[in-house]
This record gives sequence, C-alpha cells and structure tokens, in this order.
Amino acid sequence: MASVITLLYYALCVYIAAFLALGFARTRDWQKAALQLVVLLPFVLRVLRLK
Amino acid sequence: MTRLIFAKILAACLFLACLVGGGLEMRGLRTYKESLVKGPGVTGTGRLSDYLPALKGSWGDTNLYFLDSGKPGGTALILGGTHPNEPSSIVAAFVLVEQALPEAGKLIVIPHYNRSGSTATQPMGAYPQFISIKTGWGEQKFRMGDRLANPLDQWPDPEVYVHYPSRQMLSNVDMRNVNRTWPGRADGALAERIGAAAMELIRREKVDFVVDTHGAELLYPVTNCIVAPDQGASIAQLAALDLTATEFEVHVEPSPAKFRGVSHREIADHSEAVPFLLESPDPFLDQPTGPKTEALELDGKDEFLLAAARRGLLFTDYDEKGKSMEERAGRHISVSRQLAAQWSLFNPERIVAFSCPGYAEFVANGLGPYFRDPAAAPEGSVVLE
Amino acid sequence: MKQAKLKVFSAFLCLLAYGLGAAGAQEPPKASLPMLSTSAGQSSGAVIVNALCDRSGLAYDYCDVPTAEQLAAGVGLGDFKTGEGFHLVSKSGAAKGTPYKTVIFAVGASLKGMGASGLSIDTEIARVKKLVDYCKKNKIMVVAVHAEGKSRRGKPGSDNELIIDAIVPSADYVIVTADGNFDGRFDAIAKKSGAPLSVIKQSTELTAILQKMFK
Amino acid sequence: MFTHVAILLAAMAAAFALAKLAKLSTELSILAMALVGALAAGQGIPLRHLAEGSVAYLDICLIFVTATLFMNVVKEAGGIDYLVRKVFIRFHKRRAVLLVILMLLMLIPGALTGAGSVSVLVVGGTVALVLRGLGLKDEHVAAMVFLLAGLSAVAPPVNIWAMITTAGTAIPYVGFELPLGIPVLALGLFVTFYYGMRGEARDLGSVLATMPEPPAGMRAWRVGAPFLLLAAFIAVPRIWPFALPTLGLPIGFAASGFLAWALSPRKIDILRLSRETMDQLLPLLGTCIIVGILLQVMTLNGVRGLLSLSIISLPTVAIFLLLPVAMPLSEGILTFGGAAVFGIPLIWTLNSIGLNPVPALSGLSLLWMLGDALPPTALIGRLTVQSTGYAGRYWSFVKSCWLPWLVITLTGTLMVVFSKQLGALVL
Repeated sequence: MASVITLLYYALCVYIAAFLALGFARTRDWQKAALQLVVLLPFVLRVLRLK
Repeated sequence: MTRLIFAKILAACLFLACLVGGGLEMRGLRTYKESLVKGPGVTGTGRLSDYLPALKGSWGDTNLYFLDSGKPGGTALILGGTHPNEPSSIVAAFVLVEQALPEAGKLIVIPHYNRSGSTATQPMGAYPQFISIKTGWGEQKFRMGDRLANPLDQWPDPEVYVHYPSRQMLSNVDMRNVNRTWPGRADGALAERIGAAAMELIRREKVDFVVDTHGAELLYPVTNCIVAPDQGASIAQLAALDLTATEFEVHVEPSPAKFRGVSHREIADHSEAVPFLLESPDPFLDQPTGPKTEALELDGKDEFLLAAARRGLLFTDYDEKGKSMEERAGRHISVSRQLAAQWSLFNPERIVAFSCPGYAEFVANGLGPYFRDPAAAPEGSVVLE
Repeated sequence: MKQAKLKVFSAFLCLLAYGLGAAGAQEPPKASLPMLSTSAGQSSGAVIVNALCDRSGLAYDYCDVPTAEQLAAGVGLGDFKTGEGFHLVSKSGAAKGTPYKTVIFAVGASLKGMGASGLSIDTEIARVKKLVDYCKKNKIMVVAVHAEGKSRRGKPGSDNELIIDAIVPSADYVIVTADGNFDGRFDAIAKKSGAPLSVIKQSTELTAILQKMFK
Repeated sequence: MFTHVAILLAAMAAAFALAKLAKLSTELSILAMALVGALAAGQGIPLRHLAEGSVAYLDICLIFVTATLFMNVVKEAGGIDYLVRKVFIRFHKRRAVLLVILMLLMLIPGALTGAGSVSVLVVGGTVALVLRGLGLKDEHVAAMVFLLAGLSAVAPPVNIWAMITTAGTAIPYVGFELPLGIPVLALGLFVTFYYGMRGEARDLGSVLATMPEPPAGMRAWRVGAPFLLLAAFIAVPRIWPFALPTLGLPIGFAASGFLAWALSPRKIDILRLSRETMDQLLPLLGTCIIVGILLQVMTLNGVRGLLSLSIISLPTVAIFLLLPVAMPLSEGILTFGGAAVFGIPLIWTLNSIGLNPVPALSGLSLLWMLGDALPPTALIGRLTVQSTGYAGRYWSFVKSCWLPWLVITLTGTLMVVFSKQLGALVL
C-alpha cells in the first residue's frame, strides 16, 4: 500500500515534468524557458531517483 | 528567433549539466561503500532485519556486530549514525568494531543505525559528501549523510507526523528522523520499522543498556552531555562526575517526560533496557559557521563560532583549538566505557566491560592508528558498510 | 554481592579522597537513618547527591518536592503521588510512617526544574522554609549540599542566592564544592550559624563524607 | 573570514540588482544572485549544490501544483460560481455572519496544511468574489485575502515555520494550539471587520447579475463531494494516524480534483487545464526552487552563517527592535528558509535568556507571515493578486494593509518579548 502511494507520487512528478518540458519547447520567451528548466530539475532528479 | 534558440540551448546545457553532473555526484554518495575491518573482538555479525523481516532488502536494513566476551554478564547496544550528519558517532562505532575487546558480557554495535540517511546529504545543507581520516595506510573514507532518512526510501512526508503510540504531533519531516520514531511500528513507514526492529533486538538479545551517540550544536543547551531517564540518572551522573574529574567535562540532562519518540525516553518506557544518549559538541552543525567544509567537520575550527563564543552565546567552552573529530569520537567511546563501568557496579550480575582506545588515545595519537587497513586485513574480515 | 561491590569501590574512593587530603578539614557530624534526599531549588544537584548516595551504598528515600505535611508523615510521605515533576523513590527500606532523622537538601535553583514541578522561586522558597521549620521543631538533622559549583551561584538577589539564603543558614551541616564557595559566602554563613562546614574539591568526595556521617 | 564573507554577500546583492536592471525576472535574478555567490566563493558552478538545493522545496511545490489544479477544476466546472451565488443569496443581509464565514473559509485550508498559499489557491478567488459583492474596494479585497491567508499559515495545527524551527532545535512541536490559535482568531476577526465593514453591499439583483451563471446541471453535492473528499484526506490521518500509510496532501488534492472532474456537469479538457495551471504557477514554483538553490549556495559560501551570527550577536533589546523588520524581510527573501536561518539560532538565544520558545515562535511566525507580501519572492502576495483578479498596482494593495500590518507586527513582537509571561498558554 505504502509503495503504491509512493509510486503515485513518482507518477505525479512525471506528469508535472511533462508539462514543464512541453512548456519549455513551446515558449517564445527565453526567460520563461529558462525558468521552466529550473523548475523541471528537481522533478527529474526525483523521477530518476537521484535525489 | 535565433537568440531564443541560442538561449534555449544554453539553458538546456546547464540543465543537463546539473542533472548529469550533480546527479552522478549524488549517485556516487548513494552507492559508496565504506570499508570496515572486523577487529579481534568481533565474534559475530547480523542484520537489523533479523529482528524484523519487513526491513529485509530495504535501505533501512543495516549491519550489526557482536562482540561477545564469552564471560557471563550483561549486554550493551551501542548505536552509531542515528543522525548520519553527526559523523563522530559513526567514526566512534567503527573504532569500536575494529578495536574494542570485550572483557565481560557482550557488546552489540550498529555503525549505521540510519543507513538510509547516510546515503544523501541535506538539501540546503551544502555538506561535503565525504569525510576522510588520514591513516598510516591511506585514508579511511566515510559518507557524510543527512539527519533524516533519504526521501528516496521514504516518501511522501505527512503534513504533520503523529508519533506512534503516543499520538504526540511532531514536525512532519521528523517522520524520517529515526530518533523520533522510537519505539517504532512494525508495519509503519521505514523509519518506524527501523525503530520496531531495534526494539525487538533489545528484547530478544536482552539488552541491559543502550548508548545512542550523537553530535550537537554548540548553540544548543543540550550539548557535552549524557541524556538519561530516571532509571539511568545515577549511573549517568556517576559516569559524568568521574569523567569530569579525570578526563573531560560532561554533564547529565534528564530525559524530558513529554518529549516522545526519542531513544532516551521510549526505550526506557517500552523495554527493560536503560537508554543513554550522548551529545558531543560538533561545530559543523551550528547555524552561524563559515562554509560547511570537510575541514570544519574534522577539526571543528570556525571563526564565526569563535566570535559567538566570545559573546558568551555558546553552551560549551570553545576556542581556537576547535572541537576535533578525535575529541568528539573519543568522548563517545570514553563515556560508553565509563557508563559500562558504572552500570556494572550497580548490576554486578549483568557486568559489561570492554577495552577500547578513547578520548585520551585519540587526542594524543589522532584517529589514524585506530583504523585497520582493509588491504592488509585477513580474508573475510572486511565488511562493506 | 551488589552492596559488597559498591562498598569496595567506595572504600577505594574514600582512600583516594583521603590521599588527596581533600575530604574537608572538618570531621563530618554523625547522622542517622532513615534519610530523605530532596532538592531546594530543583536543580540537577539532587541527582548528583542521589548518585553519590547510591555509590556510598546508603539506603535513602528521594523526593524532589515534599511538603512539610508530607515530611511529617515519615517514610512513604503520606499522600504523596508520583507524577510529572513529582518524584518519590523509596530505597530506605524503613517501614512506612517511620519518622525521618536526616534530610539532605541539594541546593541550586533551576527555572526549568521548578517549572516542571509547577513551582516558582517564591513558592519554592516558602516550601523549603516550611520543611526546615518542621525539621528544626522535630530535631531532624538538616544537611545542605551545594554540589554544582559556580554555575549555581549568581548575583545577589538572583534565584540561586535566594535559595541559598532560604536553607543554608538553618542547616546543621553544610557541604559545598570549592568553586561553589569561590567568594567565601558559605564560610561566612557557617561562621554565623555555627554549623560545621566541609569544602570539597570535587563533588565525588561527598561519597566519603556520607559514609562517615552514617557509619 | 568575516570580510571575505561580507564581500560575497555584497557581490550577491550587486548581482541581484544588476540582473534586475538588465530586466531579468525576479526568479532569474535570484538565480543570478546564487550563481554569483558560488562563483565569487571560488566554487565555480557547483553542479551538485545547484541540483541538491533545487530539491529542497519539491514537496511544497507538489502541494502548490495539485491544490491549484484541484481548484481550477472546480472553477472550470462552475462550482465556484455556484457556491458564491448560494452563499451570497443566503447571507447577503447578515453581513457580520457572512464575514465570519468567509474568515473561517480562508483560515481552514492554511491551518490544516501550513501553507497560506493553499488558502489563497483553494478559496481566495471565491472569497474575493463575495467581498466584491459586499462592495469592498479591490485593494481591500486583496489585502484581506492576503492577510487572512497569512494568518491561516500561522494558525494551528500545522505551522511550517514553527515546525522547521522546532525540528531544528529539538523542541517538540507541542503546546502551540493556544499561543497560535488565540492571536490568529483575534487578529483574523480584526482584519475581517476592519475591511469587511467598509463599502455598501450592492443589491442582490445587481450583484447576481455581475456574477457568472453556473452551468445548468450544477448541484450542491457536485461541488461539495470533492471538498468532502479533501476534508477526509486531511482529517483521516489525524483521527486514525496509524490505520493508513502516509498519504500526504498532494494525493488528497489530486484525488479530489479527479472527483471534481468526474462530477463536473461541463466537459473539462484536463490536459489543457493542467498546462494552464503549470503556466499560472511557474513563477511561484520557480521562486521556491530557486530559493532552495540560493540557500544552498549561501550555506556553501558562509553567507548564511554570517547572517545568523549577526542577528544573534545583537543585544537582546536590539533583537527585539529589529524583529519587526528583519523577520518579514527574511521571509520575503528566503520564504520558509528564514525560519531555518534565523529561527533556529534565535530561539536558542532567546531560550537561554529564559524566554519560553513556544509563544516566542508563535510571535515570530506572525512576523514571518507578513513577509509573504514582500519582494523578491512575495509568495502569497503574488498569488493573491493572481487569484483575486486584483488589477491595481501591487504596492497599493500592500499599502492598504498598513493598519492590520502594524497590529500584527505589534502582537507578534510583544509575544516574543513577553513569551515568558505567556508561558501559561502552553498546555
């Protein structure tokens, strides 16, 4: 049960990361693009189980 | 347009550098194994999961070392690495396993009580990832960990941590603090399972007293001390008086009855064993210090803290000499020895006695001579921690 | 077995203390059992006194906050109930209700300690004074021990000094560590009250003194 | 070392100013400040530290995302329009009752989660609509929503500032109910009536006419059920803490959002809504993550140590005098990090002079709360602007907070100064 919940959290991170990546690809504002990547970083680190 | 693409590529490069470079470095800590050489005192090894199968295969499982004198007496459990960011505790446990010789009764030593926590450093802590102690044969390298269990092993945190079984509310991250999850819960979160396993170990091995070693900030009133519940007050007090008279200042703090989840409270309340928690002053942990470097962890010298000391803000003496790892790890061993001696006077049928280099030896010779060379160790005696 | 070991160890300590010539110039007065160990000011000094009583193999009762009425009820302290900040440890082995012959006060004020027992400096002083009055009236020997050194001393009028004033001048015997007596305050009080005074270097020397007192 | 670290601090401040001059966003300017802090300390670009710092507020970011997504679903489904209408029709004649209901609505989500931003995100928009209906000026609506959201974060049972500090000082997180609860309720009522009694309630008909029409199929249970589910997610772990594994708020919000989506009478394109939500939240998430990085760098180069040393080295009176300014500022720069940098050493220092840490921390959190309107991060302030639809200048809404700000500052500071005397509140 506990591991299912943890998995849901990883899924949530993937979901959020996907939108951030999409946002990065689409935006025409370089500052926004940079910010998308900064925000993306912790989510990807968690999904890859690096931190 | 080209500027936008250029900016995006640059940002992506930086992102990938952080992800790969930073990620690999953190992965390096997570997977690094310390070498420990079983000393002549070690008569057996085990795993914490032997006492709670639910821990098996998890990052909460950890090695135990038995040092049995073969002579009748009592049993003491010594915990290192409850808070892996207080490494004097881990260093002391390593020396105990490599050097201690039991003379009566039995010692059980756990060098990495919170193994999960020893595999990641604290976000915003800016810790070094490793600390290395020079020896005659090279360097003995230790992981520098976090106070809490690694979120990769226990996630998510609750909004507020409700302690089992008292229902006291504690800070949410304390659910990953193995010194807030005593006496544990066999089907709880990882840190709670670690507590439950340790309680089972205490019961099954008929542990008489537990020594939980820590480091503490110098700005923290509970430093330089033994924290003991009523059951252990006299033993702790006599140990403190004798040590203060002979080796170094140490005092006793009573275990607060209302503070749940901590070893010095719950072990006393939920078992026959008497717990003692040792705090040795560790400047690295204080907020007002310069950069958190390996040198600061090892020699404990810091200018900011010195300024704080001059203004009378610290709860222990502090000067240019700092508070070295030798001193801090040595205190843990000397206090443990002294507690065993006092324990034995009060409980002659459950004597625990052991010899091991401690404060005086470390301060005089450094820590180097007390680590064995894994390359020169007899076959089968090297354990990867 | 247990007692024997303790005695051997404490005899060793006695010798040590004697060898250092530090057991205080004055020969301690004789005291009798049962004995109650208690606190004046709720600092951790009481734990030190208890630990050293344990080491000297002395049978004693301990209560941190008895009232004069409870003391009057003798061993067992009447209706006293143990709880948060209210401790009673019975090791004297005497029958319930046996009147105490000696009360040892560990002197030292701790806000934290008093707070834990729901006391303030004023209520604590009032409690201690009533206890001492009762002892005086009933010929119970009052021993004041200041074992925590300079850290339990303060400016005139501070909690620590007030608690010293509340108990030490009425004591039948005063024991203080040298650093607690750095300014000679205990000499002055003892001179005025006429009570014997022992100044010790280390609180561990109390073991030898206790053994002599209750021999 | 003092001079060296002081120079680093100056370099970081200069980097921020220059970045702002170069028209970089606040978030990127803070990032520049962090990078310069590391470079100037001779650390190069410390990849591991940047990565590690970025993770510090990951869990809080997850709450922000899921809570906002949940509320956006409810809004999209027409639930908010429905709710506002009903509340307004029912209570528009009993202004005081309506105001107290609105206050409690604002206080509860933040009290339970510890994040005032959740209050703003979950109910801020709704409350703002009703307040406008009551005839409040835009600035006052925003001010009231901001202040109540701040107070909700201070309110028990979950106060993150106190939790960070207690965890760092080994003080149990107990006894905060009254020292936090009493001032929050008193100040909450003050704020509510200070703003709420201004302005004429417009007549029902004209107000309703300005309010969007909820979709035809909308019913009370369709709005209520997701909120009930959310309440269950928050309540169950407290009532039966050992019956379930740790769920955490994000899952609660996600599940409630899912339910709201399923019950919506309108069709909702969840992918589009998620994308919009992420867009809406980007500055907030960026702030949190970059502040984590900044704090990591400040620890790495010693600036954090210097700052905390300087505050605890002051004489007690100076500390008291400085608190009303320094604490909100630290929150404005570091968000919750202010509690870690200043709270922990400050509580030890105050404790050592005999003050009671529980009322003192309660007082400090009242001061920290105000900082959520201050730049560079202005966490709750910016969210307030976003969710109340406030269109005026940022500073004119902050200015209209002046009297409650003063009262809260005074209360907080006095609670620290007299924490010893307030010890009786600690049960």
